[in-house]
Amino acid sequence: MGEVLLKAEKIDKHFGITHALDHVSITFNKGEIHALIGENGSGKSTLTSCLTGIYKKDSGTFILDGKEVSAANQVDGNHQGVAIIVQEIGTLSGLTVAENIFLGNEDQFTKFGIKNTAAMNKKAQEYLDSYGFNYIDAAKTIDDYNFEDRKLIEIVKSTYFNPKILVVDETTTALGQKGREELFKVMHKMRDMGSCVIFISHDLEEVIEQSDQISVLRDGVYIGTITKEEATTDRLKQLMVGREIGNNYYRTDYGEKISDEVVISVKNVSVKGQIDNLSLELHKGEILGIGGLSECGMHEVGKAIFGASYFREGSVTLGDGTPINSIPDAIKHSMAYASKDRDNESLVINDTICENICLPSLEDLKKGGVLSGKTMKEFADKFAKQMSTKMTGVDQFVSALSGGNKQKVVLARWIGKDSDLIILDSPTRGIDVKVKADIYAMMNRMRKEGKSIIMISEEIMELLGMADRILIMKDGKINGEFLRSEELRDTDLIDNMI
Amino acid sequence: MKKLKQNQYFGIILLLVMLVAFWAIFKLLAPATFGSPDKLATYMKSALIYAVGGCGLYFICVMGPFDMSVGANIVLSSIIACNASVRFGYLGLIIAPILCGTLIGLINGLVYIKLHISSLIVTVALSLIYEALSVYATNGKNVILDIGFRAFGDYPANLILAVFAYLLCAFILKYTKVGTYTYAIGSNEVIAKNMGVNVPKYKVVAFTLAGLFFGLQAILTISFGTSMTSASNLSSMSRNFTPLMGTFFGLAFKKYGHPVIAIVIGEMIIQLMFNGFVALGAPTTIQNVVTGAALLLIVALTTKPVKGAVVK
Amino acid sequence: AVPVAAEDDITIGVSIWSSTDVLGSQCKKIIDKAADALGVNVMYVDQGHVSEQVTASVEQLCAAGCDGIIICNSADSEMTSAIQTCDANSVYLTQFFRIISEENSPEVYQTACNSPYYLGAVHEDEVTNGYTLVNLLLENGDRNIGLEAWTVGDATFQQRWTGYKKAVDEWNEANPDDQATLTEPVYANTSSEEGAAAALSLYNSNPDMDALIVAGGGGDPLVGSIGAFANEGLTGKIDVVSTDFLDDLAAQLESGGMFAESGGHFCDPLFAFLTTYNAIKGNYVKDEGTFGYEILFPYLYVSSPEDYANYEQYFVDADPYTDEEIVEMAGYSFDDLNKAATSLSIDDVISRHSN
Amino acid sequence: MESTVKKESAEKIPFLERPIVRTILPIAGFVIICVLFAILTDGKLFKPKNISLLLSQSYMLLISSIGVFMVMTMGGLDFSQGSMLGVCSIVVCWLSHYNIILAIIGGVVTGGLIGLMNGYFNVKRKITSFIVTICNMYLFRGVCAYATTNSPVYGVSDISKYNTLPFMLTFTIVIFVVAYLAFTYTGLGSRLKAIGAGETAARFAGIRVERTKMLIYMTAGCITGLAAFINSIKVGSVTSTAGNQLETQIMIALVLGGMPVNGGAKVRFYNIILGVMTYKVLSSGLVMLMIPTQLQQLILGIIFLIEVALFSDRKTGMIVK
Ligand SMILES: Nc1ncnc2c1ncn2[C@@H]1O[C@H](COP(=O)(O)OP(=O)(O)OP(=O)(O)O)[C@@H](O)[C@H]1O
Ligand SMILES: Nc1ncnc2c1ncn2[C@@H]1O[C@H](COP(=O)(O)OP(=O)(O)OP(=O)(O)O)[C@@H](O)[C@H]1O
Ligand SMILES: [Mg+2]
Ligand SMILES: [Mg+2]
Repeated sequence: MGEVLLKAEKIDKHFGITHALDHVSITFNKGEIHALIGENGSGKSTLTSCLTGIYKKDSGTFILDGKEVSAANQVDGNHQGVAIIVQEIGTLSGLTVAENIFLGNEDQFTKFGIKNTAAMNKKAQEYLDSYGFNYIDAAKTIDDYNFEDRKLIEIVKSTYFNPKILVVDETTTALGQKGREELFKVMHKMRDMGSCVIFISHDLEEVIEQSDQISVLRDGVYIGTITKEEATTDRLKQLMVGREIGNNYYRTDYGEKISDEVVISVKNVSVKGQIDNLSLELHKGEILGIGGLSECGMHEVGKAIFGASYFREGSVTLGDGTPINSIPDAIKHSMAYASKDRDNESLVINDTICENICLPSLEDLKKGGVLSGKTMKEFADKFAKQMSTKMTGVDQFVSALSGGNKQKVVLARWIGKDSDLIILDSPTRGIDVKVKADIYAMMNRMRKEGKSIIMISEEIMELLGMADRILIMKDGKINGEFLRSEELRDTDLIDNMI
Repeated sequence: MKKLKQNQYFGIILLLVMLVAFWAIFKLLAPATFGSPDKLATYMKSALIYAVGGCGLYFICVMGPFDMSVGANIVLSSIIACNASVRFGYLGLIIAPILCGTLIGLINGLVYIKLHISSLIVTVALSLIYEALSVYATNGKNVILDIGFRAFGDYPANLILAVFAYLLCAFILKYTKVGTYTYAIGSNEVIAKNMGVNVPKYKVVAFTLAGLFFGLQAILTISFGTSMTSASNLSSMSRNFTPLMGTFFGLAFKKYGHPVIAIVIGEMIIQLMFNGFVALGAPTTIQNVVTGAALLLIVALTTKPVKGAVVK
Repeated sequence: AVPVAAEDDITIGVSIWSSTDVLGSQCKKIIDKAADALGVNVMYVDQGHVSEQVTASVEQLCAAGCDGIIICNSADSEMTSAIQTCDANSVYLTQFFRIISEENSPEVYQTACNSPYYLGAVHEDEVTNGYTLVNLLLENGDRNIGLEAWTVGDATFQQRWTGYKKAVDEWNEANPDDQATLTEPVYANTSSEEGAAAALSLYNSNPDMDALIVAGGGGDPLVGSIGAFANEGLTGKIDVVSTDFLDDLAAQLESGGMFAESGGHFCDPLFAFLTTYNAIKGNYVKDEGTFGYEILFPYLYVSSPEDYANYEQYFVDADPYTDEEIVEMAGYSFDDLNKAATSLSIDDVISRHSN
Repeated sequence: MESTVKKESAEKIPFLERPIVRTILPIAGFVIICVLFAILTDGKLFKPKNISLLLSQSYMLLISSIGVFMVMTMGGLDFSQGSMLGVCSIVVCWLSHYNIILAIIGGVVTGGLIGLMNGYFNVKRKITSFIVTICNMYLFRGVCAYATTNSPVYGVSDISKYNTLPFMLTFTIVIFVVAYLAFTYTGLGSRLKAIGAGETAARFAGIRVERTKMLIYMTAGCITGLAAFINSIKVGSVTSTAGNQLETQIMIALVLGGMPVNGGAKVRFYNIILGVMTYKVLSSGLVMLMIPTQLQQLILGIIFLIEVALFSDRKTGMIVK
């Protein structure tokens, strides 16, 4: 065990009623990757946000190398040696790559208030090259680069000054294979330089693989720390949830015969730059899994089928041949879609739970052509409760809900609409095991009721566990189809992804 | 063509083409009475005044907020300038409006930030107040700038001052932190904040800077017009639009870089049209129609509609 | 709490385009003077010549409990609604600077006649005003006349324009071989820099322009135009005439920046005020079905520094009427009042005040 | 730092942020203003005859606010209202010589077309409504001026016979009832709010966002057409200045009524009536105090600031543009 680098002492934090952190004390050592895990809402982000100056802690101290750190904001944090890579996009379009990298640190290039752009670009380029990202041009505006590259630029931005502490908060979920590789390289480099990487992820395999030590939070309370060697996924789950839960929340049945009644058939669908002439069929009562690397176009497939993609070519039809060319079409024919991008596409987060649940069903809720607020409330309440959503009431704003509960609202909406063709894109992304279990159970129930589900997911285990049939995509094309079986191994799928 | 589009001067070329096109049209229609060099020079007299305001407004609009008090600011600053020139001569004429304009900008910014209300509302409410003050500042006479202090109303002084303003604007945008942060906030306030940009502070800075430019415009305005009357019932609002038009050009051509040039040429185009119509002996009332339409089309042509983009 | 008109004493409302611009504040000054002298309350509403605000202003003033209202409306038709409101609230109404045109809007005129509360109008003969100014130019040898107006479609401007055209046409009739021209109007709103721009572009488009009419606009466009010409070194080359007295008119006439000007009509509302006052008092009773009291208010013309020196002494520095005179006039019969108004001239004031 | 502190206090739901308080505040504002001026004017302001006078000043603003209200609910802005009213009034007056019904229809259609133009550039060409509507304000002010160059456009002589309390009142009330029912009991309100709060998400919930937006811009225009009819029968003619500053008045009124400027979930229909009446009481109250107009304006500005400072909702859309 290396020597102590950072001591978090009795960190306490409230958000109004929520006690996000309850006197958490953890020590982090030099030269280690220290994972921080816990259910959603357990306080991981809050802790690290307090450290890096995104939030302000109520009480407690962070001791870094013997002296206290208290960051006013991220840049201030950087100057004190702590950096964070957040989950969301952290770069600003309209600015050049260099301006992004040095945002908030211009002063080093500023003389008498004049900014030396040339020097700044040169410096930025040096850093980019040193990370091996020399194909990125520091002088160009960041808009010229895709999501993946912008993430890499962020990594550079938050590590070029060799912080003593680097926080990586749920970043991997946002990254594709390539991105992850690069990220892990950087993390290891930091470790070898004697810094400490605080690594937050919901992917337990990944966690065990990458980290030396693993600390667990539960409901804002520090549970304990175990070493990589002691760690198994089950052990971690138990620590996180506080009780034994086996692997059995996936469906257990195998070899059930899928009806050959086709309910959706997709023919030669293309979406420029995303899907390339793809055809597939969904059968009644089937769970069709679609997997692949996150840029393989699978997320667009969901949109394309739901009639949401702009400039879609090819045809999407129901069993009876009715074409689906727009979202209203789709909804009218009882299709449902839960997007990967929950906060922007699935939910109007600045609106109430009630409105969010009722929106697609407004017409159905009319009594004699009249829509009354009362009916809406009752309707929303019924299904929110049915999904056991944690809320103060249906008038609560969705923005105040936790990720998992947000997802529950999304599902409540479509169950309320009583859809039988359901497209779920990354249904359990950033959601804890309990909620996960609920969602899987629900999917299974629906399947039994003869509803058909398309599940698009980056989590291989989930695909193996839930799908009757799995399509693996690569470069916008289908690259392998697998039927449900116990013999099926994740490696089989991965081979077809890369 | 693709290649040309890449070129960072594409925007400017486009603008110049339009400028020449408009000039050519009117020149054809009214060869005798329109568009000889000396005439162009007089057209540009008012263009360069409004462009200064346009530069100021650009700082605000590029960040997202708006300023509806431009007119009130210019009226009040011009009056102050005129009164000051009586006592302190040219010194007063220059310093007073700059101070007044900047102060008003600062007040706008502070109220907007502190009250956390839409800048649109704040600046309308404050315009009411500034206008009232302008009445007190004139007590019902129209202040007239003394014949001795009108240098900034004519070449070369007006050109020098205006060009100074343009350069200042371009410089701040390109070579200072303020410029970067202005764009950063415009791009995404939340991220900018997390990156340690003091968003409220730089919003106030932008409003204050804008105020400074309106102060400069006031100097040119009073020098060119040589008199100013107090405004009331938001009549000063009508003064918002000509600078705003320039700003729209700036925003529309932002992606090509060089917004300042866009603003200046934009204002020139507008003045060109005004004088064109006079030269044609056409009723100048349609000038508004054409200006509005032309502006709308130009903005439409320069913005590429992205399917599904959220546009408020 | 606040000095709200008690029920017994008289309150007169003033609906004016602006009580704060140059002409507006002169009007306000003389009205306030009269109000003080007669112990009457006045309240002002600025309506900016925006039709719907003109009608609303009358409603506001009625609501505020005025016994009478004097109004400078922008279009005749507004008066229908204004008169209806006043009838409904039994409030007297008198126009100033304006009169309902019998031929253009006969129905409105009829409404006015039928109303017991519409008292009449004090107005200027704008056609003659325009006619006179242009003739001054023509006699001075100017042949290419530029026309600069303020906002489009303003009633007063329309009439002055008629006058300008009348003069030019008559001249061209009389002198076939020495034609005069008048340009299309260029609108400069009410700001000096727009005035300057308009003047310059008129000059650019008509290089041999030798005279400019600035039809009005509250002074600023005129000042702007003169300033612009001064910058271009055109002072004296182009004869500028207008109908808004400038504060520095003396200097301008001296330097040739201004050629001639008509004005001094800011006393017009005073007579509308006195008419209304008397009607409220019950002294003036309008005959059934007639239009009511009409005063044709004279313009003063100034074309030399000496003229202006007097004007300044007797109209600007001092007021053309003393409190005593106002009180006295308030006692006049309408015919006397009318005589007093129509006879107002610089000499008239001199004769009354120079001693 | 400061901003995070602000965020935290926001979490503690201070008194002013409670939903119930939020709904009460604008009403309270209105009541306070009324009481204040009732006292200052010794109750004059609320004599029966004055109420009717107050109303008659408000009809046009009331009606034209409905359209803008809907546009703002969707997160848009509409500055073309004033010029739009001008142009519509011209059409109404012109057609009134043929047939009054035709005149109304004409006004509505004209407004609708202008609205469509706003919609096209905002929705199809993706230009922010602020820019579009300001350009159109400019453009149609020009049209208005051009049409009135030589003389005002007069309505038919007896047009003002409709200018009576019963007619005006019923006309306005009918429009309001229709608008209210449409907004509240057809799901229109929910849709518009959703669009205002999150366009993309609204789209994924099956709302035809583009079509709805277009429709609303057009409807706003049509409603302004109706306001133009009210204006015409009151004024009887149109001059180049008709409708000047109307857009600003509407905005001030709506905001006084507690309307969040960027629209969204917290919009309430009563914002319209509350706002317009507050604004009108305020402006006519100030006239009665017999203070100089510039002082009136000064006070109006200050009261306006105070009202919005106290009553405007800071929690919706933490980012304030
Ligand atoms: N912005 C906020 N406002 C109010 N409460 C918050 C906020 N962010 C977090 N919380 C509270 O703090 C607790 C911890 O939140 P935090 O984001 O740290 O959870 P987490 O462990 O990061 O969850 P996840 O794994 O989904 O990121 C949450 O349960 C929530 O109750
Ligand atoms: N902006 C906010 N305002 C008020 N409360 C919030 C806010 N954000 C989060 N919360 C509180 O935090 C809780 C969970 O927050 P957070 O999103 O950090 O955890 P989570 O990852 O969503 O948990 P899970 O995904 O398991 O639901 C919510 O139940 C809510 O009460
Ligand atoms: Mg987190
Ligand atoms: Mg979360």
